[in-house]
Amino acid sequence: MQNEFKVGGEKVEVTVAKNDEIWSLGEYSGRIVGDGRILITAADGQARFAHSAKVGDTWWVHFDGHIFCIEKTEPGSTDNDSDGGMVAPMPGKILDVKIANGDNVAAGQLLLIMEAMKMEHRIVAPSDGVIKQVNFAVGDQVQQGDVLVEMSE
Amino acid sequence: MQNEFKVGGEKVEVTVAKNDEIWSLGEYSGRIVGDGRILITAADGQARFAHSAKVGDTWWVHFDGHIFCIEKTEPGSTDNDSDGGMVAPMPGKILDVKIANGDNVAAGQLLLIMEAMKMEHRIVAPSDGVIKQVNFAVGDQVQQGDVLVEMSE
Amino acid sequence: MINTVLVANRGEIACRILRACNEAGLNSIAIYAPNDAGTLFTELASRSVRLEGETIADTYLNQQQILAIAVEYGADAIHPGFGFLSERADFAQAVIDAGINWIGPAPQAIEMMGDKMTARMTMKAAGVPVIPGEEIDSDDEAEMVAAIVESSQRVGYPLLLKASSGGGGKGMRKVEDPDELVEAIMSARREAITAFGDGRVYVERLLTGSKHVEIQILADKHGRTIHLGERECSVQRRHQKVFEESPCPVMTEGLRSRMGEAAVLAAKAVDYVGAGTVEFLLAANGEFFFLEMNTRIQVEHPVTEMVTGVDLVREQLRIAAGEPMSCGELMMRGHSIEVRLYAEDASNNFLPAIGPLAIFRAPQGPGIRLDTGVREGDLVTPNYDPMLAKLIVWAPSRSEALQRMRRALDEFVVLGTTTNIRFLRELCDNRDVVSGRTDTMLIERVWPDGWHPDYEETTLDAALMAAAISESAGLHRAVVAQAGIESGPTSPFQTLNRRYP
Amino acid sequence: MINTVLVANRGEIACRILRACNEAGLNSIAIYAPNDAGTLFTELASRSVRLEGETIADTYLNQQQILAIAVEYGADAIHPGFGFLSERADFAQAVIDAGINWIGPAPQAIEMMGDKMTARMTMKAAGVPVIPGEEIDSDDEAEMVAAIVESSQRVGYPLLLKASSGGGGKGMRKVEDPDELVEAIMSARREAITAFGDGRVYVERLLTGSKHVEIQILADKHGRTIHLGERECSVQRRHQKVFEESPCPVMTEGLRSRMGEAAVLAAKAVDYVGAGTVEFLLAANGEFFFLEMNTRIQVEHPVTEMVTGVDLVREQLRIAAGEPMSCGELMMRGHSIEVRLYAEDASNNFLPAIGPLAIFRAPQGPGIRLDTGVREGDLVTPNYDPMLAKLIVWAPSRSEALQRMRRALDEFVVLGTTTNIRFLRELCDNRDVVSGRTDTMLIERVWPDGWHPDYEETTLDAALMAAAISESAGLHRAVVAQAGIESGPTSPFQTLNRRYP
Repeated sequence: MQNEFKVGGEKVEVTVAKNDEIWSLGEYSGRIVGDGRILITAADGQARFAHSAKVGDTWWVHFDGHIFCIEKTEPGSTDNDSDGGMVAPMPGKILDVKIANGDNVAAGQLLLIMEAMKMEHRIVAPSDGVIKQVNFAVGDQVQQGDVLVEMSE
Repeated sequence: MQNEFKVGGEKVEVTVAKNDEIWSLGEYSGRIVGDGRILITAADGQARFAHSAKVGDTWWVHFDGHIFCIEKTEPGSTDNDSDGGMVAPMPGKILDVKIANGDNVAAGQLLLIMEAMKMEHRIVAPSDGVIKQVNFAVGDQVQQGDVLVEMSE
Repeated sequence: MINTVLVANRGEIACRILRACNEAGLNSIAIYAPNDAGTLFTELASRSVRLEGETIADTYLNQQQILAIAVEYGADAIHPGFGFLSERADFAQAVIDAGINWIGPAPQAIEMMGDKMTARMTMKAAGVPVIPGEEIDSDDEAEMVAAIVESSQRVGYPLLLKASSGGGGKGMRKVEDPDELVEAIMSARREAITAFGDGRVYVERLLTGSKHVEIQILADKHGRTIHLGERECSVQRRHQKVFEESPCPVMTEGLRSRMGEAAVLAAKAVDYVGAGTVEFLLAANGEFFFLEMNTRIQVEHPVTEMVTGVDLVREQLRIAAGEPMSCGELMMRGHSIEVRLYAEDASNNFLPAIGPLAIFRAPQGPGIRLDTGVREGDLVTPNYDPMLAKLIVWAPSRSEALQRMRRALDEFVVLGTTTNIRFLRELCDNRDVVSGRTDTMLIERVWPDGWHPDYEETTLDAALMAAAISESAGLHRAVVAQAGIESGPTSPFQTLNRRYP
Repeated sequence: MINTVLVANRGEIACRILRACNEAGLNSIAIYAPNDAGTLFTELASRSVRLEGETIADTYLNQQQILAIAVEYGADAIHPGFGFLSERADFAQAVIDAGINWIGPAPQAIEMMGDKMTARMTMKAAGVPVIPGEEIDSDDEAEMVAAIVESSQRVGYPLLLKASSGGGGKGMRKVEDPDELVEAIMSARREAITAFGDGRVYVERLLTGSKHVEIQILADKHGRTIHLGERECSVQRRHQKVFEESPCPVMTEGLRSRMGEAAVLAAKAVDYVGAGTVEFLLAANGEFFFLEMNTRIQVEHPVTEMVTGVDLVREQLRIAAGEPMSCGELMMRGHSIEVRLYAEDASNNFLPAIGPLAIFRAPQGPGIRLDTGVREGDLVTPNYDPMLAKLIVWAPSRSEALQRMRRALDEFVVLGTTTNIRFLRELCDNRDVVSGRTDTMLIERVWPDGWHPDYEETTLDAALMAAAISESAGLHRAVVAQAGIESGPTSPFQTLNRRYP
């Protein structure tokens, strides 16, 4: 079966075949042994357990001590990341806004400060660009997923 | 909602009412707080957690350190226990058969010996009666749930 | 030097050993029967290899298959755990002959301690006190009966007949009245022949009201043999321990050093290497007598680890690799108690139970250790011993350890399979357990007609309500579908004897 | 006498205290904010009472509401845990005024140690060594600047400006160059006013390359004040500890008794009662200096419990009840390490993370203790501190403890919320951590550009395959439906400072 994923910003296609209870991909084989536990066997016969859980569209996978967030995407979908839209990673409150609509900003420049989880977070420009829209003012409550600032490069 | 259960050989009817997220029964109230966790509050306001899990038709409930096996029965069903049918509680092997069809037996009399889980088990007559049918012979493998001996009182 | 350890066992003790290998930086190989696929211990090894076969004889007791796997995957040591092949001198020899390290004593030591009569004679010769009694020289039925009848007059009543190859209570008969003696000898002999293929029986005085106290010993290949204090394991049902603790509540410094010296003497008498346990009966008057030596790691080893701070399994690995043991002076601190979690119906003569572990919620917090081979969702099957896990607590004092054990058992929720948790919990409240007046007959004495749970009617009412809410709300349907096996308490069964796998 | 303890806290420390109450046979009351309903600690109390309100200020910091609950439900003692109200002298006073036992030191001791400049002066007067530096007497901006500029010449550079009411790094400024001094003073003062409503700032020498070493003390109401050895907590990120151990790897008998004596002196100087911690900086040359005293139980108290065998929370309960502490002579054994499990992205400046704990599989086995407030299925929300649990190991030696910690972290699987588990695991392999050459700048020194996970391409390949199998087989759909909250690593955020709740 063919699956399209996104991991670390890159798209990957992964096709696994199933024969009896054994899944295979190239020299690897895999077997589901329990709820969220998959035994992955490498070409040399070395087998290790992977753990997986899906949250939203993302598969969280633990393998060999590392954790990967692997997003399931629909085949053929286009990359719909907004160009530089900065999204609140968690609910919180805007403490300070350092820029205004139309400002030119340099990569790394401080745009706004937000408080969440008892901490202050600096939101900085990921690249050089122009501020298209600042969506919140000082004191505003923001929800997880809210786009705080829109930028064009 | 009305439920019919069997516990300790006796039938019980339990009717619980639901209002918002709170279930009630007489002076008790209950609230589901997680997967298999129910907070039961007594009349005096004292609240304790019950844990429940269903296996087959039986609810296993842990409350205040005690465990109860509460069998769900269909309303109006008749008691379909065979009269004195002795059922193998686990797979095993018959080691010895001490009785034959038609024998009169007294309560507590040894009927057969079975091996299971590395142990020998004595199957004894639960009451005085007559052996109707011995279903297995020495050396037979038996499965969980097999009726070993049928008796009439 | 050891690089790769094959663990020839399963369940909680396999987990224990595999984790010790991981910590020691050693590669490990788990072997598992097909019906153990996917269980916890198979996840903890560097490599898990499936055994072929259906029965225990074909899998965990299959010496050839296990040795072949060891050779194929490059194991240079084998740890047998307890039970299974751990006390099989022939297997130890085969391992050594294959050029692989045997993590345990030499086959000769296993053999000498494995035959109870030989062990008794060896100990007597070494000056270790044994139970008043007499070895019987003959294997001929008529001669044996005559010899036992004669010696019974010297030994006195009540007495105990024991099979020389015995274990787990098989071939053992209590005799209170001289009139019953001959019949008891014949019966013990028959049972011993059936169970062990060896009908030799000998006679010992029955010491009532005594404690089962055992001494943990460690011996390395550099000539050092030490003891690590005692464990009391008096509380038993059907000759199997359920509640173990260290230190023994009535132990004194003087008695400990005398028993410890006797245990070290016993170990030296058979040139013992590795971890072992010398079991004694401790009479009410303070006299102690050699019972037997277990030439392997024991189920209850954690209580010694908790009070002494020594990692016994890690020391076994060191000793097998030819290193000196790492522990220094004996430094006992606080009190530790272990209870064994069995899948069994304590209210029905401890009949083993099976079923799914629909909920398995372990207790947590300071001073608690759970050595488990199972986890939520596993199925308890009739294929193996019903011991699922061991719950161990440590606290600064015995009374605090008992308080902690009560708290831990109160937190422990296992549903879907009948277990002895409630029995263990009530055991912790028993007057004699609380005061430390435990002896090997405690359970029979306290519950002569068997144990039954005792609860208020309102507790059942609340449970019924919980069931009604669960049913009405459709909770936990998933477990139903997953469980392919019925479970529940049963009734007309009475359990006789257990044979250790 | 105490009968009923109200625990004015949540999460793992509430669990810890409630279990101690259960073991002591005390009734307990948990209080919980609406968003904590159904979490673990609410199950461990004899009675759980819901707080009204949405914010922390309305719930766990709401003195009136908490006191009202204590009175209504008959609590005769309040345990504040750490954070929240634990170092609020006014709350301690209010509790005492309500006729309820305060499980902690007298309000006066909290007050004297809460103000850093006062604490510094008190310690100096008592003969406890303090960091070279000077208190500044004035609250007036101009006078303060002038005084600091003057004393900076005596203190020397680099120096550290500290807010007298400071905590968690707020109002603290490192100054390397005299030219930066005035600006730094103004900035520190502004921040301190904003954060604490108190602009007083003083000056200390910045001691680079030093270790954070703290001494646990216990004092009862019978005049006994003892120390329980040290903890080293040098490894910190953003002034918060992540890796703590006891003993300190460079500790000597002599240094321990000198630091222990200084800590006991510090405690006695404020008539301390209960459990407390005196924090020191330990310079590379073996000199040590008073840093501050924490007048409560500390997050990292378990490592002391593991090596000393003393149950600190249980002793707190005894002391508050007026009993003498139960512990005898200091008897340290083996080595213990604690790591803090945070929901945070260690590869992005330790930005806190949220999400469901879709899988939370804790490590098990000997020598491991997990103090957790969460369990599988819980949601990590932005409402509270992101510390989820503490993983503590004990082993006979430091190298074995590190091996055990590695093994435990390898077994620990948390999915659905980003945590620092991998970071902690790699920390255990760091050369300086392995050798014990830890100091307070370790994380910045080892990862000057931030930490990033390092893995083989084949590891990602295997993970992708696992995801593909999971997706194709439709595994674990249930979690998706339950999770109402998105989670995952983020990018353009940089985190500044944390305030402890």
